[in-house]
Amino acid sequence: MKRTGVFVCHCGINIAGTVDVKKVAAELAKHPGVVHAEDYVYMCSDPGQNLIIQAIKEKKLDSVVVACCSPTLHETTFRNATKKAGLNPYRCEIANIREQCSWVHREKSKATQKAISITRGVVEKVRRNESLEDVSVPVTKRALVIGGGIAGIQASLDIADAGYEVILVEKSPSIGGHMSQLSETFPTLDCSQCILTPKMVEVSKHPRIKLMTYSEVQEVSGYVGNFKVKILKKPTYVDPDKCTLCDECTKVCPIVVPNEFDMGLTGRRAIYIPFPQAIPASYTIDEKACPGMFDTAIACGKCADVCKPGAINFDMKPEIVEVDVGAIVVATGYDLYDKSMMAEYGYGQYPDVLDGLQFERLLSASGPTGGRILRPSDKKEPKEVVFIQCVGSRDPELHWPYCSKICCMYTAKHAMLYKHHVHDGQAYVFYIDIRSGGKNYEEFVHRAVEEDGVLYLRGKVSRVFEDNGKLIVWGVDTLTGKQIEIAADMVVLAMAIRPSKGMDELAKKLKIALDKDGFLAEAHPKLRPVESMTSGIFLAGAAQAPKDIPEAVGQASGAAAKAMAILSRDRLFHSPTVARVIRNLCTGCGMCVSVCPFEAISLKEGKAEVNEILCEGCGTCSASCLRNAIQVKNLTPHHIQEMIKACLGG
Amino acid sequence: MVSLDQLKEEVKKALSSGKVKYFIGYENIGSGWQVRPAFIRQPEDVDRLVWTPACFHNLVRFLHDEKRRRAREKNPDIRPVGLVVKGCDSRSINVLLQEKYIERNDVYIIGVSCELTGVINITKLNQHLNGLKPQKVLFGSKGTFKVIVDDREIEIEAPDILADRCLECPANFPVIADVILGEEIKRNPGNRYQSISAYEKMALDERWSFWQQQFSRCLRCYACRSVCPMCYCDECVADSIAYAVTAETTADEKAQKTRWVERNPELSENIFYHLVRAIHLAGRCVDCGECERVCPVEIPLRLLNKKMEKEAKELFGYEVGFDPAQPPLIACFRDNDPQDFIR
Amino acid sequence: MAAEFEPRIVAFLCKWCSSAGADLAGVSRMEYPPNVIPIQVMCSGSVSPLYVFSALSHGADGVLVSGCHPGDCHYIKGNYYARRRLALVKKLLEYIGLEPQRFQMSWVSATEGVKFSQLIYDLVKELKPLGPQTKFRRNY
Amino acid sequence: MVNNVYLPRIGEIIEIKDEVKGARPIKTFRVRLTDGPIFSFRCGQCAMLSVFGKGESMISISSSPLVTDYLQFSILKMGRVTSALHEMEPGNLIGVRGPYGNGFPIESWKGKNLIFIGGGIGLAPIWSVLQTALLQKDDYGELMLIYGARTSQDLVFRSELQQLKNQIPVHLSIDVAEPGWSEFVGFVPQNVLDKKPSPQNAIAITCGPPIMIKFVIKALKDLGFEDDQIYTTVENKMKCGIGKCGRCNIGHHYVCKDGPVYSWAQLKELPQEF
Amino acid sequence: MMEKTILKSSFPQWIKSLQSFKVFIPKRENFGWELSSNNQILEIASDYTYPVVPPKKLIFPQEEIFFEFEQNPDNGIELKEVLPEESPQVIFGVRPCDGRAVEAMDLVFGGSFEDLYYWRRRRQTTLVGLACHQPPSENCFCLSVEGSPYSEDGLDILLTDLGDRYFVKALTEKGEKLLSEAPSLFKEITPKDREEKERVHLEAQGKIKRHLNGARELPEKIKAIFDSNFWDEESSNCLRCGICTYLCPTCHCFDINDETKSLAPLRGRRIRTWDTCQFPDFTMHSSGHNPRPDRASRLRQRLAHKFLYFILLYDRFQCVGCGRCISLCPVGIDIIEVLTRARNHGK
Repeated sequence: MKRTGVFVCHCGINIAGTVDVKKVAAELAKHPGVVHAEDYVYMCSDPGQNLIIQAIKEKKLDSVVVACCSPTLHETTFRNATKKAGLNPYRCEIANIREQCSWVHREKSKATQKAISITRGVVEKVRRNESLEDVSVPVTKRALVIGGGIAGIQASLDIADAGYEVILVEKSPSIGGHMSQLSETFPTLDCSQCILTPKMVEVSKHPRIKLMTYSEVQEVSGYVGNFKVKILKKPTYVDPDKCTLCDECTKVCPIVVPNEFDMGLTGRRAIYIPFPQAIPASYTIDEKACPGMFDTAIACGKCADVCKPGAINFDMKPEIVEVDVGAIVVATGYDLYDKSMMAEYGYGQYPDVLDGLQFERLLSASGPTGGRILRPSDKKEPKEVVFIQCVGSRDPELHWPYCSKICCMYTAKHAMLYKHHVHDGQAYVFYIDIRSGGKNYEEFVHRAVEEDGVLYLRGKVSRVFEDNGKLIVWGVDTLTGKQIEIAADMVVLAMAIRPSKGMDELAKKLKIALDKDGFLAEAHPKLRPVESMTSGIFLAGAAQAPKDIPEAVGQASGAAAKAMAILSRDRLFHSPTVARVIRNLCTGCGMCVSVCPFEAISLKEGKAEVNEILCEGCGTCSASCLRNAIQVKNLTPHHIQEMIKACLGG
Repeated sequence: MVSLDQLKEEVKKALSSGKVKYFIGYENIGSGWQVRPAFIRQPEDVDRLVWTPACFHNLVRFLHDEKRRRAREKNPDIRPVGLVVKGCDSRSINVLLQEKYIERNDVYIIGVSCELTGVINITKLNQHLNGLKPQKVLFGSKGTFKVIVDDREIEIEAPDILADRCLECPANFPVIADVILGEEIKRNPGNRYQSISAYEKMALDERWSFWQQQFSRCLRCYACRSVCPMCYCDECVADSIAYAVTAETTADEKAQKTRWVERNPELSENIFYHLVRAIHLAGRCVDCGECERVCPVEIPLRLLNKKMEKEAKELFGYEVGFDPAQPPLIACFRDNDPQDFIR
Repeated sequence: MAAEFEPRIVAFLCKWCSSAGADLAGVSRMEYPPNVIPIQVMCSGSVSPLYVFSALSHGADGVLVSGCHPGDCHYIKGNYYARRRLALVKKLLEYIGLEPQRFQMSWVSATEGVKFSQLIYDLVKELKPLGPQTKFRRNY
Repeated sequence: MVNNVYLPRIGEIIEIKDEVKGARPIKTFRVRLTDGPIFSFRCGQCAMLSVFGKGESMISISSSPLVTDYLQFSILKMGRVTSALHEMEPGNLIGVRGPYGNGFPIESWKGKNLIFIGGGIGLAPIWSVLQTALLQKDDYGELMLIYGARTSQDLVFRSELQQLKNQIPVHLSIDVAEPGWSEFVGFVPQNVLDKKPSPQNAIAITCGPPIMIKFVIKALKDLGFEDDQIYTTVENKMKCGIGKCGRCNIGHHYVCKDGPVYSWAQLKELPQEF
Repeated sequence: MMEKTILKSSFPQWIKSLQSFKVFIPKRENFGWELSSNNQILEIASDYTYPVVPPKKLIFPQEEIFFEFEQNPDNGIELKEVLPEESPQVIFGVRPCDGRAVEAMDLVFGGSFEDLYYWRRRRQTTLVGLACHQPPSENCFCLSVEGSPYSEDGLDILLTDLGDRYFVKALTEKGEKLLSEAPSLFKEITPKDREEKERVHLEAQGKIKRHLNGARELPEKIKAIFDSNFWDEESSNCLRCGICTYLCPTCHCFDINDETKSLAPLRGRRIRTWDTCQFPDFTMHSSGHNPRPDRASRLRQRLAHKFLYFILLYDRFQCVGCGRCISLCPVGIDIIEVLTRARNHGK
């Protein structure tokens, strides 16, 4: 490239006050290949821009350098001007001689010299710039939402309401998630089912939502706007269209297994409906439980016998459905920390040591006790209940270092509701400190203490053991330093929130990262909290970090909005300054693949290949390549070397 | 003891069964005691093979030639190439696997244990013999070398004439092989970074004057790079004597090729070349010591690579060549990598 | 009497943090010595050791690489790679006998205009007594 | 004082013409020497052109020795130096040293029919002979040009070729058919076989890509040409131009000094290292 | 021609007398012997063998600046020829093989295009040879390539070590000039001196162990097997490094490159550096096509140049039998063995 124009801006006196702009222009005019150099009082003004346009046309410039303010301010301005003159915008570069020169120096001769050096460097850069066009790809206007909890439901509804198709995949037989198990929700104490069920129904009725329950994502390929997803649809052995919900089948089914919905506090049959309001409203045969599913069948077939509509079909096979989507929302939710890790509290050992969700089920009117609080062991009303917070959370040595966030609130709710049920009972809460940041949250905790007399004890419980029908809780009150021993009837543990089981595998399929605690990693903790590091994949709900319902719903709507921003476009455009592989230099060592933060590089037939839509042009790959075989367009090692040379007077 | 007969037997087996395309081992140069890489193509040629303390060459390097040949040929014979490797050499195979330069079944590996010795340094041997000319140099028993001089047999304690790298070897036993000859005997390497400690302790200017002297005599014959099992790039970014150009390469691409190092052998260019080589070998060099051995003007290149090896270990806990599945040193990081040098 | 030696520093600044920090120093009119020539790169992770060597070879008296603080990288982890890679470069350069002051790395965020200007002050102050960098510089 | 053979003279580009555009562009440069008249040379000789700061490249002179105002070079953009040359403009200065090489033995061709067979940029060295023969038309018998390129846009000297058609038979070809192309479609050797130049009292001069030369020679042999009736040029990487740097040799011949012109009779005796 | 003797004890004085010359004398370095102009050394060590880098580097240095170019203010270009300084130099301890090598190189840099840079240095260089009383290396084979441990070709003076003194034979005017710098140190020769010298020469000749038989048959043979796969086999362990050629006293191949110092105004220089036929890019066209694409063709080029092309051009070998390429080859490629096998190939 041989016809560069250099335009030096005075910026009033902002630049010209410290930098001899005439001299900069004059020196640059001598630079080889610079055929035009001039200065002007405000380059960004219309007359200034016109100077550039005119010079490009008259002098047949093939590249332009504007020495002015920071590129963050006017790079676009000048590139547009360049474009107007018929030159590719990437043939225009900015030399920052204001923020990084005139404004920070006083001595005119030195500042001028520095401005010359900077501009020379940029001249050498721009003349090596390629003319580039934005990268563009078409968009499949359909979203995939993974997880049918409240976050997934909300995201699905938002996207579908905006007019796009949604495929909602849920691994269990019904959507609803953990929210459907809850009794009442803090801080308003409204009934969880009551507010959730309408939304579940809306999902099932929505013309643009395709619900796939009892299904799992098996394989994801492609990239933003153009994902290809394989979904495994597990057989339920019951045709939902035929099932009339008569419930005759469960009556004859001889097999009883623990009921997941009731957190094992009750049993269910091998053929079951997860809960009465389940969506889709249909039965499922649990193939792990039903003996009829094994080869050596002692298949009783009783359910099929009693099913009048003939909805039961033992020949149903797993099915793989392939879908194309443009964006993905991951809302896989949470599970509670594995109880076996908590031996010291007797969880799993003593029936009256419960976790928070089990307690929710006891509180729930649809629960095993019909909403009465009774000890699982003897069905007696507990008179002293100890709630322990931070079980497995905030414990970097033994368990997890993070705060599970919702336990303070739900424990307060549990203690409060307990008191509402058992007026003469006493609730104790062991806590480290109370975190009640949230609208009306602090007031809620105060209500528990003040109105319901919940006894908050600051300290940790060291041990829970059974003695004479009582659960002895040993702890320390760290405020008084006293040892505490409580003989309780029931202990409720606020177990740590963990990402739901199997999420690590799903993350691998999606090629999105996990944080150090195993939750999904967001692209930027502050500025891109609902995006994953992979373009086009968004995060919602507790899969990203523990959150309560309003937060999960809020994030879901955020993720939906992000997804819609993609789906609303016919094509996606992307900056063309992306990495390029020089194939004959590439040996396929894969270093670039490992360092790429965006999964934009893959190895194909022993050579690296860049997905230009995913590449953000950061250049980490290029610095890692021992052969300079991968380079960011318009900022290649060659550009840098020539800039160094020119800047240093070479 | 590694049995030469067994080695020959294994090679013969591999060749006559057609399992390997050809086999690279060592043979004597002429009738002397020194050795060179030997390409054995016929089972009946296995008698050329030797295994002596002068087998310092890292034969893994020849896999580059094989790879290039395969790329050139239309219907290449893709059977594995057989190789004799020592502990250090085997680690360079691991690095090539790590960098996907080769696949495991591209190579059939006969590993030999260095047991209590290793390979010799010829300069040390000559000094030790004080002007006498050796006729044969052999492995002795229990960590010694047997040197035949004037039909006399001299026993030399291994550390007296061992190559420096062997004195600092972290694993004198092949870490990857199809067949292993010899026993796995742990030899205590002592201080693995002994050779560089003196230089690390030097004052800055003293160190500079040392390196300045070393680099200023570099001829840029590129023997260091040519012999290196890790220097497999078709075109070296530092200074190319080969351009990876195809018919598709455009004139602009050729014109814009970055020339980091000029062809002149002045100090600045020599330093640039060696700096790039050192940094590019960081986390990849297995300290086979070949670069230093082949240098005709004896620039102590090992000292550079050893320094990088030490820093990789001390700063990042990184060891080279033991695990082909680990990510390359500079393609991974730890959240707590040291950053006390950053302001 | 010869004029006081003025070192020339090549500074590779990442676009999102350090160059923005330098811009902030400008907006806030925080004066610092004009000895530094900024070269904006997308990310500190894109700074190859070759760039550092090349700057020294072409006569830079000092080289600075500056990026986002750990955890703040616009590209999530580029600065972590830079940190590891350039730690090795620094060790190597010092081992060859280059004064440690001549190659430096810093974290400067977009809000740290003060830090940036102070950093340049400090670098220049440290480099002045060393005189011109001739060890790696091309004679021609 | 011995002449310093490595020191170029300064030449000024006085005219540049785009011959071929696109990915493999060709430009024709006319160069005068700033310090005096151009050197005398023989057809087929080359000159070492330099772009200062980029290096040197050996380029065959495409003008006739009978033209003494300038030297003409037609240059395909190929690497570092030729790319830099392509960026130059009239008035720019380059280095020129030469002439180098043996050149065509045109004195011994007097009275003979000359058949010029070129492909792509290979027309350049031929052009010098062709122009000379045209200027001294009485000294030679019939002249004929067979010339081809990949596409019609890749033909060099397009306007000159049109004029040339008025003077001698010109048979053009392109590799694949194009709309509006009325002449031969196919490779140059096929065109040679198609036009069947007679070996009678003839000399064939061929220049182009190695693969083309190979098949042109085969075609000529098929038409009855003897080895010493066929002349071609050889190209190799060169640095010094004077047979010292050691890289352009084919056998003991240094192409820069002893070549680039060979009769097939000579060339087939040499190692095929080009 | 002048024959004298000089006592070794007087040798330092002779050296000191050479004030107007830059004097190179072998110096021991950790990597071997080097021709050093460090004027502390005033004698040739008794255990001196030969310099690792041959004396060619003082006449044909690895880097030669041809000229500097500079853009002047009115955009013209000025070339400043950079010729080697006019300063005479003396090299002591040139082994007869290396002297013969210089003679071979004279042929290359002479001829129709005389190389100014080479000849400037060459004319100012006085080569003081030292006959080998024993072979400097176990791979010496000068006798097989028409040389000898006491060959005078290319030298200005030949010294022969007679124990306490050197037999000094000035072979050229330049040599005689060197003696005339300190005439008093030189003694007339006696018949005994001459006798002893002959004896040393003959003994040395007998100590050379390695031989390349029938070297004059090689040109035909190489031609005959030019296209055979012999070269593939022989080059299979070649690393494609430049040791054999860079350190060969007769190899003269070079590269020419431009280096720029600044762009505005354009300033730079054109330099020559050593190059070698063993590097892949040596012959690579800018299209990527390479007439000598593999190690086999490059090994063949090296040997054919020395034992075929050079003979066709100058009727002499371009190999002087110093054995450096054998001793220094990292993988034991042995030119004697390869050529011997070449000679027997197909037999």
